Amino acid sequence: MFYREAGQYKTSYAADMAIFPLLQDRIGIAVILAVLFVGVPLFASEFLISTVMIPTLVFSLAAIGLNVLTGYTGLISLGTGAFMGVGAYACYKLTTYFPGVNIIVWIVASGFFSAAVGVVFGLPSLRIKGFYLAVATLAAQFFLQWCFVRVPWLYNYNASGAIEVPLRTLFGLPVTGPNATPEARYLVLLSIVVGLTWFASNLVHGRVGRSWMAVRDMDIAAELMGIRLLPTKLLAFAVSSFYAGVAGAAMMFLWYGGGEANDAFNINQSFLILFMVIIGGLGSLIGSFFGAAFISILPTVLKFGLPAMGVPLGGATAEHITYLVVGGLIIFFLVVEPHGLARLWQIGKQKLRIWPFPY
Amino acid sequence: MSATEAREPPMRLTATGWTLVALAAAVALLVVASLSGLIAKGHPLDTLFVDPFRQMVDAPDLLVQTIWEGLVSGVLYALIALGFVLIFKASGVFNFAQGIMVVFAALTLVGLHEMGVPALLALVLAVGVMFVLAVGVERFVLRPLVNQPDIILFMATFGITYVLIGLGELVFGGNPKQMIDEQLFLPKGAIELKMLGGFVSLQKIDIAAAVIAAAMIAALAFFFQHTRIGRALRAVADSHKAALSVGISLNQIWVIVWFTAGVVALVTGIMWGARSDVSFALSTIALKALPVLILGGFTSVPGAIVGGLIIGVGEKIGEFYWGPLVGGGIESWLAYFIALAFLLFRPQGLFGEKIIERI
Amino acid sequence: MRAPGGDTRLAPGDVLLSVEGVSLSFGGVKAITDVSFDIRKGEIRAIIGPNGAGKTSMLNVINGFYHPQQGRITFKGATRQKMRPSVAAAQGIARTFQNVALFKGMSTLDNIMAGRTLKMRSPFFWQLFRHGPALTEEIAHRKVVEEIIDFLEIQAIRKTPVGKLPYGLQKRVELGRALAMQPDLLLLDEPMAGMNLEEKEDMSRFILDVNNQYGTTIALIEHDMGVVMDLSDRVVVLEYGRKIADGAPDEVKRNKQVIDAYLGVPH
Amino acid sequence: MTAEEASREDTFPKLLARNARTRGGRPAIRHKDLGIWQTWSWTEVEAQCRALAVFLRELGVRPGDTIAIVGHNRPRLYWSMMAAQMLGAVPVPVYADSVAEEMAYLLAHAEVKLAVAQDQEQVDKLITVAERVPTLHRILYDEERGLRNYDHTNLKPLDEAIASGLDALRDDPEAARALDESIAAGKGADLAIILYTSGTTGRPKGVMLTHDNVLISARNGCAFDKLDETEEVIAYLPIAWVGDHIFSYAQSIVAGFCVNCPESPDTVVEDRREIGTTYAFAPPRVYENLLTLTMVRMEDASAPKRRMFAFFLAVAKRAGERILNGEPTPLKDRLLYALGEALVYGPLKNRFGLSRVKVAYTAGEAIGPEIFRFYRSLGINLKQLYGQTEASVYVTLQPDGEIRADTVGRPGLEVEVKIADDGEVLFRSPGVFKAYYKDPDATARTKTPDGWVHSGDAGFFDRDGHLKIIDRAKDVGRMKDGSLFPPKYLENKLKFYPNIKEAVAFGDGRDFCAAFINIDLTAVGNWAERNNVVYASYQELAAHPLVYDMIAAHVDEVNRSLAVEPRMGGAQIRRFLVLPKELDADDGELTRTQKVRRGFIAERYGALVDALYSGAKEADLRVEVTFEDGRKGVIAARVGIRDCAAHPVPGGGETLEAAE
Repeated sequence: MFYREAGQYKTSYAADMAIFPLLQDRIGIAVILAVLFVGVPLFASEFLISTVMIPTLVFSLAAIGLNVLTGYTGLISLGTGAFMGVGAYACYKLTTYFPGVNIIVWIVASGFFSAAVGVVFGLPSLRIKGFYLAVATLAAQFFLQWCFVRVPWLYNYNASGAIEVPLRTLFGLPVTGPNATPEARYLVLLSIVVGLTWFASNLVHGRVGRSWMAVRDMDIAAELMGIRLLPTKLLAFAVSSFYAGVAGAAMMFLWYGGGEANDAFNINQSFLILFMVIIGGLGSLIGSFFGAAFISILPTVLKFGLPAMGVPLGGATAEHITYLVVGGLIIFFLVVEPHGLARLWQIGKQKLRIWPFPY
Repeated sequence: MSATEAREPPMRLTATGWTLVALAAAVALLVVASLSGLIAKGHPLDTLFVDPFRQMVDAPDLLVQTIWEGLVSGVLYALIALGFVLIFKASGVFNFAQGIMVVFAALTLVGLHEMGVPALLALVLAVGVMFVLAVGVERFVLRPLVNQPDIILFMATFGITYVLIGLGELVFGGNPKQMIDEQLFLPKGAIELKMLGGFVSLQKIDIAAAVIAAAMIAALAFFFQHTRIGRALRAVADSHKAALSVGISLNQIWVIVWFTAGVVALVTGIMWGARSDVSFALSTIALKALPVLILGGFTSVPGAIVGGLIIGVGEKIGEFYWGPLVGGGIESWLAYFIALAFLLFRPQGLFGEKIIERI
Repeated sequence: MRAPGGDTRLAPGDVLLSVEGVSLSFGGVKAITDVSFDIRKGEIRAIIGPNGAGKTSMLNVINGFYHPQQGRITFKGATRQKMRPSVAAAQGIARTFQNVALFKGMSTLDNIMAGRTLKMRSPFFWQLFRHGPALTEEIAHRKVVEEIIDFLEIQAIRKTPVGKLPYGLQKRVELGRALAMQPDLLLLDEPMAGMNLEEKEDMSRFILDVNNQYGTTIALIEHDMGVVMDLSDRVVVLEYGRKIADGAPDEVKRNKQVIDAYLGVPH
Repeated sequence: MTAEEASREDTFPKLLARNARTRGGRPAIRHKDLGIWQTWSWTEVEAQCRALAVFLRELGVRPGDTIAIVGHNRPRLYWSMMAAQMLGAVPVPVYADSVAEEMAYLLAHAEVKLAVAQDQEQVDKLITVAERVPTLHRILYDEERGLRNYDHTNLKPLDEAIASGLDALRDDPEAARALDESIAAGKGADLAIILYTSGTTGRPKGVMLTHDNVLISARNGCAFDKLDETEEVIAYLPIAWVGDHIFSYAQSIVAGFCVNCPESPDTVVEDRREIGTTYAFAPPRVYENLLTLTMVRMEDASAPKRRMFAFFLAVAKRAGERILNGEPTPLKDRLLYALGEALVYGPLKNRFGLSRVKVAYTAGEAIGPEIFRFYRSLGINLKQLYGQTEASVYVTLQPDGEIRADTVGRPGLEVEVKIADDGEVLFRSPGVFKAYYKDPDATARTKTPDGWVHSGDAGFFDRDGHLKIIDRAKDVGRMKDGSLFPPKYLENKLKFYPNIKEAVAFGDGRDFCAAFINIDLTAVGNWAERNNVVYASYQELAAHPLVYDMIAAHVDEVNRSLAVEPRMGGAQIRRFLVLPKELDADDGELTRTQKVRRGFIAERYGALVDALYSGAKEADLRVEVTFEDGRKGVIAARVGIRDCAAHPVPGGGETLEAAE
């Protein structure tokens, strides 16, 4: 309906291969970014920022990571949580040893550590496929989780066994630690997410992305075309874990502000991220955001929804009902749209483009 | 499963062969070295590779005890894996919920009894509940999701998990419960065997567990070999059309399979509940069934049993003799590494059948 | 699109690939038994035979997907017992499949672009920014791909997901993907299976055009004898994994054994 | 346009040079090729054309030589025309889809020395007809695909030709000088092009147009609609047709706007949308199909959307044209229309690729009033013009603000029009052609010594001096009772209904009028779906009684409208039948421009015509048909015939007299 494609012709391949070839889309993105960078910090309540926006962003990052692996390369991983943990601890250690270096540098850098770990646990993907591989990634999950508990060096021998996020500043403004404002943490996080998302979309639209999808759709054909399977898969593991790692670090330093890491990075986290990816839509970056948003908004909704349904808040029953509802929703979503929210979005967009025609 | 597998038998054999040779050589070397006193006691290599074996030799009764413990937990792993294999064979669904079904079944049984239902009736009712569950799953999950990609169905079982947890705790409360063993005429106490210059104590319940498990497996075997439905189930594992030709609708088959898996879960739950107590904490231990699956192959019943025993014994020994060296708790991941080690040599699992890749 | 620069040493007519005494079996089951033949540069070579004669297995052996227990394969003068498919591809062997093996989730354009992967070198770093070398490379290869799209007359479906395409077009896209590799040897596994008359004629035209436009050597498996006789310069006939005849189409057609084994058998 | 300007740039080569000078950087032509719009600026185009000209000159092309140009709209083909004109040679465009026979005759008649072909298909045709065209000794081609292994002694790719031309220009100043001279030598009075008209009867005639003819008409056309260098047109109509030559070649060079060549004939709609043309031209057929498609699609839309669509179309019908014509309109309607623009009209125009249209023309045949109004009510400035090859297109056109569905407007700039006593339209203008190539008799028959041309169409001026065409003069017959019988007029009235694709009317010298109907498969097929009418083939559908009922209703409406029109009351259709096959150019039933060849059809389907007048209820038909792949087949069918009631005629005819 809003699309006016008439007159939008491409005279160069660069223009034709642009990620947003349509003017209207470019405008849309610009608006969204403006809202996120300016609108939200100015007008959104602290509650909204810290209970919805920040979690959404962190999860989006992790979801993008897993999507690279599962959605684009077709390798199921149940170890995302652990890889996030690696990032968190790496960042913790780095900033303890080099307090001088800006925390943002370390948050991003910690991705490389989880990337390395990811590659190691990706090696079995040479020989095994499908759910066998999925279960194999559980090895990573449990082993790393074990390390997080049993290797005190990781948490600087804190009595609590938890990561204690130190105060770190950017331009004199505290961005991590107890007295960092949600706005500050949000903006830092947002910048990281936007940057990394841009990288991700560049990757998946180029040679790398094509070889990933080739391996996903028909690995034999891909191999017979000279796409070497192991390097391609390992690269996917590396990139995926990198995003997970950064997400983990961001989670600890910009969201939780420390805490009992072992819970944050346990198996359920892995499943939750996988669920985001699937609800959002396999093989779609925008889907990762939808999935993340859905999951991070759900608890808040239930928190206010359940009392409305007459269930006492906080009580054990509330928790049980939450479980019930979430489980039900998962199944419901899968039944309604197995291709995820991204597909719905896509359909809607297409409808707008061909409006008023139905097809 | 994997292309590489199919098309280069020579290479695989050599690879395996060499690795084994290398291992053997290494062990021999170490033994020789330590005996010849080259590696002093307390030397890291010694503590890691020689000392544990020395302990085994020194205290064989402990070894036997450990192995027995391992075998017993192995049996329980095997039972969970068994239920899983049944479902995977017949409906190709990676049923993540199997572990939860165990707890849910046990919880139902105990819960009903708490509500004053006589034990045996509770048992019958619990069976009934598992049937209802099977029907529900078929109607609300499998039927709408037929022909969806595996990962979607997998996520759906993840949803089922949540529902079961929520439901179970909502109805019967979240606090741990005692299994009603004597009401079910399960033996108590232990038998002390004097052997190898020491004592080995066998819990009667464990023996019972072993016996019942054996009986149930036998029953299942009979069911599959000699009943029409059983044959249909076997057929469906090969091809859905074949099953239809037997004259049973796919939907019925799914119900039956999930019901069977439910019953297996109930038995497992009873056994397990009798050893520890009944709560959803068990469900994480239930994840142990997964490495058993990679080991045994998703589609092989004997694989599940043998795999279960190997994992059980393997991790007990590992935990007992090597665990202390690294701070213990390695049970949580050792199983996966054992499985992975096997996997690298047999990507399709111990008993999984070899597939020749065609294009 | 220029003819593949791959291998300049060979002149048309020289032996490009030779298969010597190749045998292949899967755990006892013999798929190919002691088969030898050669493919000359620039020719169209047909491999025919009844179902299960081991034709596809033969192609799989040639591009390194199966590894024969005995026999040697010499390609562009280099002899090897077995090699990984990706290496074979790198050496200039491209291939299409009996039942289309396209990348279902991708558009026609991306499928063919994927065929260029081997030739793309720009560093990962630039891929991140999709600028500098990465972009120039992407554009350069896009040009080549567009030439192919133009050549195969599939402009209209350039950006359609291949999953949505009718079978005939999918086959065409797959050919395009193979062409994108600019191979020295192009293996076509039943390129016209399941096509109607018109589609078959188109496909034949494309195959011939590929052969004389780019001078690509082609080895193809085909059931439609008419097509085989029109297209191919030489034909090798397999039956139960053994070679029973080899030569020009018309002499093969007259070969008694062949008539019994193949033409006799209705398909 | 001032006199001395005209004298300075009185040929297209000179104009091209001017464009290269004054707007060298602006895009001159685009071609969707290899997935993107390859663009050439005026400077580049000039360079290319000059190079090609030099090459042609070396080939021995001399002033007065004729050069055939065969293919679809491709930049290099247009450049070949220009290159030829630079040398004073005469380009002769040929329909890309013309079969070898037509081509052989045409090339031989035009005595072409050299042919420029688009691709292998055309080259093959040329080679097959070569020995029947003794003068033809050279072929240049644009697309190399499949031609690599041809014998290249007399064959050469255009890009090589241009390349060698460029070398020549670089190395040899002599070549450049010679070229400049021959360009400078060109005069407005020189022959610019020969366009063969696909006459509805007899052999095609070569219409000779001078630079003055084409150039002045083109310039007047631009002036009339204030076209400038910012326009975008899409060149998709046959290059051999005068319309395309004026709109896509002459006017582009005169006004300096950009011409866009589609990727392939079947991507035109897509490509038009991408470009968003500002100056569009299409025969009524195109607009009809577009509208039919729209309605068919909307049938499948959700109910609320359909209602919304219908509502706003109603608003547009009420207010659209008034707003477009700048007439006073109630505020409520203006607001509703604005809303509609956002919800329906805008998106529709976008889908049509007409969002940016400044002026769009339709001509060649009458367009259905409903269709015409539909587009105008959307805010598309669609206008009609009446033109002929012999006039370099422009005879009459509709000035902004004076748009009527049923007239073709006022005489264009510098054009005089008068009506002969027998109702035939005569015109005189600077665009009037020089003569028919090698056909003095035909020329004499058509063109009077003092420059008046017999259009061959019958028509009359209405009260406000707008010309109204009823039919071909020679086709306007008389029935037994002496009343007028304008077949085309009837056929168009019938064709206004989306369900009717073609119609052929009979009645000359008969007691009453009767008609063949051709149903439109898209529209009727969809109608059938909705009314669950099952059918296996076009033939079956055409014979279906319900279809007959539907058509009968249409015919009855036509009769009602005829009854009240001046001198048309007698021409009401009393019987009709629905043909079991689509009329097709491959069977010679339509011309290449898709006009029905009535005479041919009358004899081909003689049996049916007789049945129409014998009063029979049905008739048998056996007729040979040509399938798309060229194979022949036979269609046999029993065709039903329907009778229709006539409506009473109020004594009338004043309008016509009043106008004369």
